[in-house]
Amino acid sequence: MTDTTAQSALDRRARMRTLIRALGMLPVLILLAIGFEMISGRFMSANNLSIVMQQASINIVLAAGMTYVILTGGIDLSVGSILSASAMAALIVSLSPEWGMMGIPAGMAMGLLFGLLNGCLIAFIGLPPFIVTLGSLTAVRGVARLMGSDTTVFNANLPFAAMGNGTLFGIPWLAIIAIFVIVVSWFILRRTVLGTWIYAVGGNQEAARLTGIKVWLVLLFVYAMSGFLAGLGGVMSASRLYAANGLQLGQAYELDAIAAVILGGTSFVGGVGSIWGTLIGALIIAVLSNGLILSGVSDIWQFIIKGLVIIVAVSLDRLRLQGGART
Amino acid sequence: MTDTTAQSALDRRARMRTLIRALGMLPVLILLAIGFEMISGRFMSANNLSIVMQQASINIVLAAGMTYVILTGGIDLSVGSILSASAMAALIVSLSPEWGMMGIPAGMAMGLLFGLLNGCLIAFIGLPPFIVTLGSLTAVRGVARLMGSDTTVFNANLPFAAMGNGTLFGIPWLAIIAIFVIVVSWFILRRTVLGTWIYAVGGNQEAARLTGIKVWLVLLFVYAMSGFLAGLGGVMSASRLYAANGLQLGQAYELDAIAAVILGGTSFVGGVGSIWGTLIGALIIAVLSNGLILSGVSDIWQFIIKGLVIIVAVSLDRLRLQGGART
Amino acid sequence: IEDRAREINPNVEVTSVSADYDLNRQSSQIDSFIAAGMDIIMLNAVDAEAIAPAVQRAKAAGITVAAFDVSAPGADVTVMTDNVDAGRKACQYIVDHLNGEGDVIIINGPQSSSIRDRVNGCQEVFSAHEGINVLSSDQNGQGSRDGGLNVMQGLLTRYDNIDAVFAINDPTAIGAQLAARQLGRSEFIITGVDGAPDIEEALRDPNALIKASASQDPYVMAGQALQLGYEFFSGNPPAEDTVLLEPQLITAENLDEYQGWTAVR
Amino acid sequence: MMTPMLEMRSISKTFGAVRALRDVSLSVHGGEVHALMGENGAGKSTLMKILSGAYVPDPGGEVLVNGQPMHTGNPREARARGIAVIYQELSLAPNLTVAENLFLGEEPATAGVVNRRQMLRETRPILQRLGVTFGPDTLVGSLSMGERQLVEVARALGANARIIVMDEPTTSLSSRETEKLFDVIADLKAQGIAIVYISHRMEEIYRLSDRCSVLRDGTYVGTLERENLSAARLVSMMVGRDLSTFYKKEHKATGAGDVVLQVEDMSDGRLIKNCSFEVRRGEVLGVSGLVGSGRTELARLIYGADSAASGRVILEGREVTPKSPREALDHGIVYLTEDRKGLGLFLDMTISENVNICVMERDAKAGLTNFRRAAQRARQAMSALAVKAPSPRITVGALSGGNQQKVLLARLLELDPKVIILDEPTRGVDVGAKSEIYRLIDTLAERGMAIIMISSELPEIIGVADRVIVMREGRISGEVAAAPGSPITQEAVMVLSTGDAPDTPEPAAARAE
Ligand SMILES: Nc1ncnc2c1ncn2[C@@H]1O[C@H](COP(=O)(O)OP(=O)(O)OP(=O)(O)O)[C@@H](O)[C@H]1O
Ligand SMILES: Nc1ncnc2c1ncn2[C@@H]1O[C@H](COP(=O)(O)OP(=O)(O)OP(=O)(O)O)[C@@H](O)[C@H]1O
Ligand SMILES: [Mg+2]
Ligand SMILES: [Mg+2]
Repeated sequence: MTDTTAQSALDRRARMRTLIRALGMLPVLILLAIGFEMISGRFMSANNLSIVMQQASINIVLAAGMTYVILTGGIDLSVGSILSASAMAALIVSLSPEWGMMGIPAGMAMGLLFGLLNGCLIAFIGLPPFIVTLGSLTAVRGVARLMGSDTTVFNANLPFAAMGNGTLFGIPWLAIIAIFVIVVSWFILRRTVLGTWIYAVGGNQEAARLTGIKVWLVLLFVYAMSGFLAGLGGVMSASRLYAANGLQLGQAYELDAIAAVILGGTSFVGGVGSIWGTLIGALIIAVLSNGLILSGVSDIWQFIIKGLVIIVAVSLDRLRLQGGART
Repeated sequence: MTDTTAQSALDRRARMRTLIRALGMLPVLILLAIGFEMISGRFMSANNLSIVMQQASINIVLAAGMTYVILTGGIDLSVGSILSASAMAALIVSLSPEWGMMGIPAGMAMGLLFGLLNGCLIAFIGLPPFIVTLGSLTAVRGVARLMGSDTTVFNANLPFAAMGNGTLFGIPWLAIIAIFVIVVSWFILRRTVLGTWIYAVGGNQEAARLTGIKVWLVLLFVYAMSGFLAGLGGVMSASRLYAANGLQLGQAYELDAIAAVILGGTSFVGGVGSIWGTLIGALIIAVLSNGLILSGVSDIWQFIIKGLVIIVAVSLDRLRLQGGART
Repeated sequence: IEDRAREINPNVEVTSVSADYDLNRQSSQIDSFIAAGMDIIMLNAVDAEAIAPAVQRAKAAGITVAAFDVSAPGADVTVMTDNVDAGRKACQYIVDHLNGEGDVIIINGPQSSSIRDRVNGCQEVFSAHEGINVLSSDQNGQGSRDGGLNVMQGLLTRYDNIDAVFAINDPTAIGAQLAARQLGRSEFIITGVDGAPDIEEALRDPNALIKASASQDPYVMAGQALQLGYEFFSGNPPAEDTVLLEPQLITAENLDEYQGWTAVR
Repeated sequence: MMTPMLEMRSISKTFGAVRALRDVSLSVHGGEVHALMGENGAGKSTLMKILSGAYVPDPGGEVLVNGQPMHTGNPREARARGIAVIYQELSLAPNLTVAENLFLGEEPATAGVVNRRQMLRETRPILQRLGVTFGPDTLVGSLSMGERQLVEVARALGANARIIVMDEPTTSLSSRETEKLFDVIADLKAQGIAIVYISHRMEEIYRLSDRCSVLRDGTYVGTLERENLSAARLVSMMVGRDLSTFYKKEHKATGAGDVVLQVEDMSDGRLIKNCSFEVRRGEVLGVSGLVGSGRTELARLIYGADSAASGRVILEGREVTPKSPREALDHGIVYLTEDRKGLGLFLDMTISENVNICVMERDAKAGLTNFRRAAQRARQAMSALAVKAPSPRITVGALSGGNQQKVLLARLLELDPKVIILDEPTRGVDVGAKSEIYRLIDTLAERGMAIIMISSELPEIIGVADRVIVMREGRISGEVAAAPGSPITQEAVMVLSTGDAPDTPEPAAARAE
């Protein structure tokens, strides 16, 4: 009797601990929000919060894909380039009169394709993810430029413009898509067999192989997913901007996505982390960018403050947890 | 008797294997050189080879620093920003009439300072290297811009211009510096106690701690070294360009440096790799950039080909080794 | 460029590279071109001053350097838009529109010399009119739609009333307009610089907030630079080694006369 | 009485909510082998890690070396005070050579430059003393578990310590290496060095220890002098139960079942050469051999974990020859790895997830995890194997070694296999758990499973197996079977594994080809 009570108490405590770890950065997010509200007096307005969500949305989607990859102990540097190529594809297709709406699936298919290519190289030949995705960072960027012959492609009458600029009950569609991606990712990671496999591969790849897990399938899936979500990000970006540019769009987005994942407590060595942490990490980055503009901080100082806040945020987290895990 | 012979034969074979692994990419480098020579007919000219060395030199120096860091299982994303800040410091000091030559130590000191800051955060608070150096990537970039008030600093009469443009017996000074850095790094890594410690920390950080190795010292050293070499890179860049720019200089250099290290066979998990590999990796990157221009390949296709060559290069290496090590 | 080069010499071999705004890279590229034995380098300098040593090296190797868009000290010929004038023109339009009184914003961009010139030109105009109050000029729109949109969203939240916005280039201007649309704000006008194809479309829209753009014409610019460079290479140095193309302010009214970048010539 | 060389007074240690040690004291004299006993998770390793400076104890306790208090929580200081520890969880850098590992942190150097030659020179005699076959230049990553353990021992010897702690040094060692180690220990004793010896093997404790202290659930229970040492007393002190409840296998000479698994002519092109054998239904086949003789390699070939150069695996008359672990699992062949942390468990995942990971796919509906079924399986497995953990949601990394081993076993049993290959199944497992594992093996055999058990512990192999094949240098050098009335003898196995018998060819010649 006492045993079971003690048991469930322990259970609850363990669950609490996971939750705290996942929400590790939530206090930082809240502090930042309060700080910016006090400085600018406008941060907390419904209007601005919706702007923040919207600005965060693309990074959330990319970071969700990156979470899968980093959970397996890998990395995907090519998301920015894939986003750019997908946005180009979406826009080019959208320009055709009848098939305009097909731009959405076209962009996502483009992303999926590149993701699968990455995945094949990593899963079947066993190449190091960093090098493969660094290669595709460069090569896909070239493809994106090629697609638009190095010009900006734009479409003022974008058929799916509502996606980028419309709202549903006052919530921007972009934000809804991002939240949807997070929820689906949570479901995949926590409720499906595949999700457990992803954690297992990240935790100990050789053990996973010896356990009979199809490691190649897991790796293929995570890189395909990352590419697919980068494609979705490309469509979102296209719908928001009515334009895409092979050279500039998506430059260095991979760093923001990785930062969101790591800020969210996911470990680089793989196997540890949660998608909710990623959401919070991405929101912190967006709140910082928006809040600093709102507070009238100059561009240069925005750089310095952003860098410092990121470092301070993880320091706080580390001091709180007192854990020594190396990521 | 037979035992010792068998033993030393085994020893020799093991040493051969290390050597082959270290030189893994040398065939790729040679193939590329031959290929470009055949296409362009000018690649192998002494003049062009000296240009390639010169172009590679800054990346070699950065990649040498990165090798230390990656050998311990860490990463340093901030080298590009540190390079920029150091170049700014070197130029600003060089503008003062009497102290012009002091620009060299000033730039290197600047790099060392930022490297030490990174190192302290990682060694003493135990923060994850990726986040710390991502933070300083951003913050140091801000500092670099601040130093020049966001303008390009320019000094047509740079006192140490010879360093960037002069030669010694026909070999550019920049290349000599780069080779010197590689040789010194080889010495540190292979011949000193500290070098063994670096490998030990990368191989098994916990074991290193238990044997009484000052892990903090090792971590502090590698990040300080990486920062210092980035500072040297900044001085080299300043001496070559007579100018520095806080915003643009050094953007995405970290990716090239990491690519050189990983192409060179150093593993991301730490503990495995050699500085010679890094040298070859950096040369491959430089040869690719130079050779493609020489061959008259258009810019867009340069991107695509570069990306593909990187991937193909590691695939060849992987197929040759048949090793399954994940990096 | 390539088209024009073929006009001059059908057997020309053209290699183009982009420097990604990186001085070191551009410097290396010029070295590679020198090694490749090129005849003419058409240079869109990353930095107007700092590229000088590389230009010197090229010239020492007997290569003709033709700078376009951005000046390059020591180049044999230079063809560029007068960026200060572009800023001046775009902002004069604002001043005229506001009758010399109002709150304005400058959305800055990555600090290259041409952008700095535009901002300087603009500020010159603004400071000449006491009624103009510059609310913000230190935010970086990255020179892209994306950056312009994000920055403008913040600025719109921060300031309840804005009378006019000067964006350092057209993508930034369009981004700013997108932000305004989303937030349902329309109390101000926007001007930009470039005259890119997408701004033509925007200007055509009667509801557009973007009212004017000081155009430059990369096609003409590069073509002319090449022409001059070729002449220089053939031994006919032009009378003046620097040609400043005067930007032309395009608005909805004169849009039809504007040739645009993509027009067939 | 003289001051003890080492004295630990009222040491406590808590990990978060877990109290690993409560007010434990221990004193060890020079020239004494002091055994430390206790169940898995009793806190033995934790106590020793406090001694070595790996953990900082809770305030209140103190450690005295030669009567002088020592600053705790600093490995360097502990080392300087002459303390060397052979850790249970091997703490070697796999990317470095044996010699480099031996001198890690204490490299012979002039002005910071490593003197490699001196390192090699000083390493050789130590390795010779332990009678190992690998050289000082070998990469540790390429050694087998047992060989790595010997490297750890060598490191402690090389440190010239006055106090040496050996935390389960023999778990992967076979009898020959163990004998060598015991000789070394006797030497050390004679030199007046104090030795703390932790082991779950009773015979070792009887042979070596001068005194034996017992821990239970993090508390100190008592110390027995050599003359009072008896299995019954030790066990009752350790678990608070009587020895008679422990399982002892009585040999029922089975061998009547049909052949389930046949391995023919297995070679991997490197070490393993032409290995053939068969296992019958309900039979326990022991695999013995020296460290590095290739038992693990052979098992991995059969399981499809490594690719074989030649050879076939025939299961119930059909050739299956798995090319991947997954195929082996699908055919009902499972393998329990000897390296449970490195190759077995997912340390960051929960007990439940670790137990269910293989069967998850089968239980799932449309790819969704069946949490109810998983929880049920985890609960059943935990009670069937007596896994001591507060909840199935605890991460496996926080369990003691023995309990981790049971979790790993539970995972395999969920698959309901036909053939089960156990590689050192009782590695680092306490007496109680060991007897439970033996009982389990026997029940499995009774249920008709074919069991291959690799073990370095001779008494264990003889006690459990019906038949033993012995490996030497990658070949099967012979077979010993138990007949009614004539059980397998240690000598018979030893002769086959070392090749010392007169009629076998000389080992060097065998290697030369
Ligand atoms: N790093 C840690 N974090 C949390 N709990 C720990 C840690 N290390 C050990 N423990 C707990 O402390 C207790 C004692 O563990 P310890 O490893 O000392 O046992 P042991 O007596 O050495 O067991 P074994 O015979 O299995 O090696 C166990 O309950 C274990 O779960
Ligand atoms: N991962 C590896 N890479 C290279 N060689 C290895 C590896 N693992 C083991 N070996 C070599 O194979 C030989 C046989 O190892 P194996 O693990 O099969 O021995 P074993 O009989 O199981 O011994 P142990 O009792 O030590 O586990 C050893 O000499 C070892 O050096
Ligand atoms: Mg223990
Ligand atoms: Mg083994």
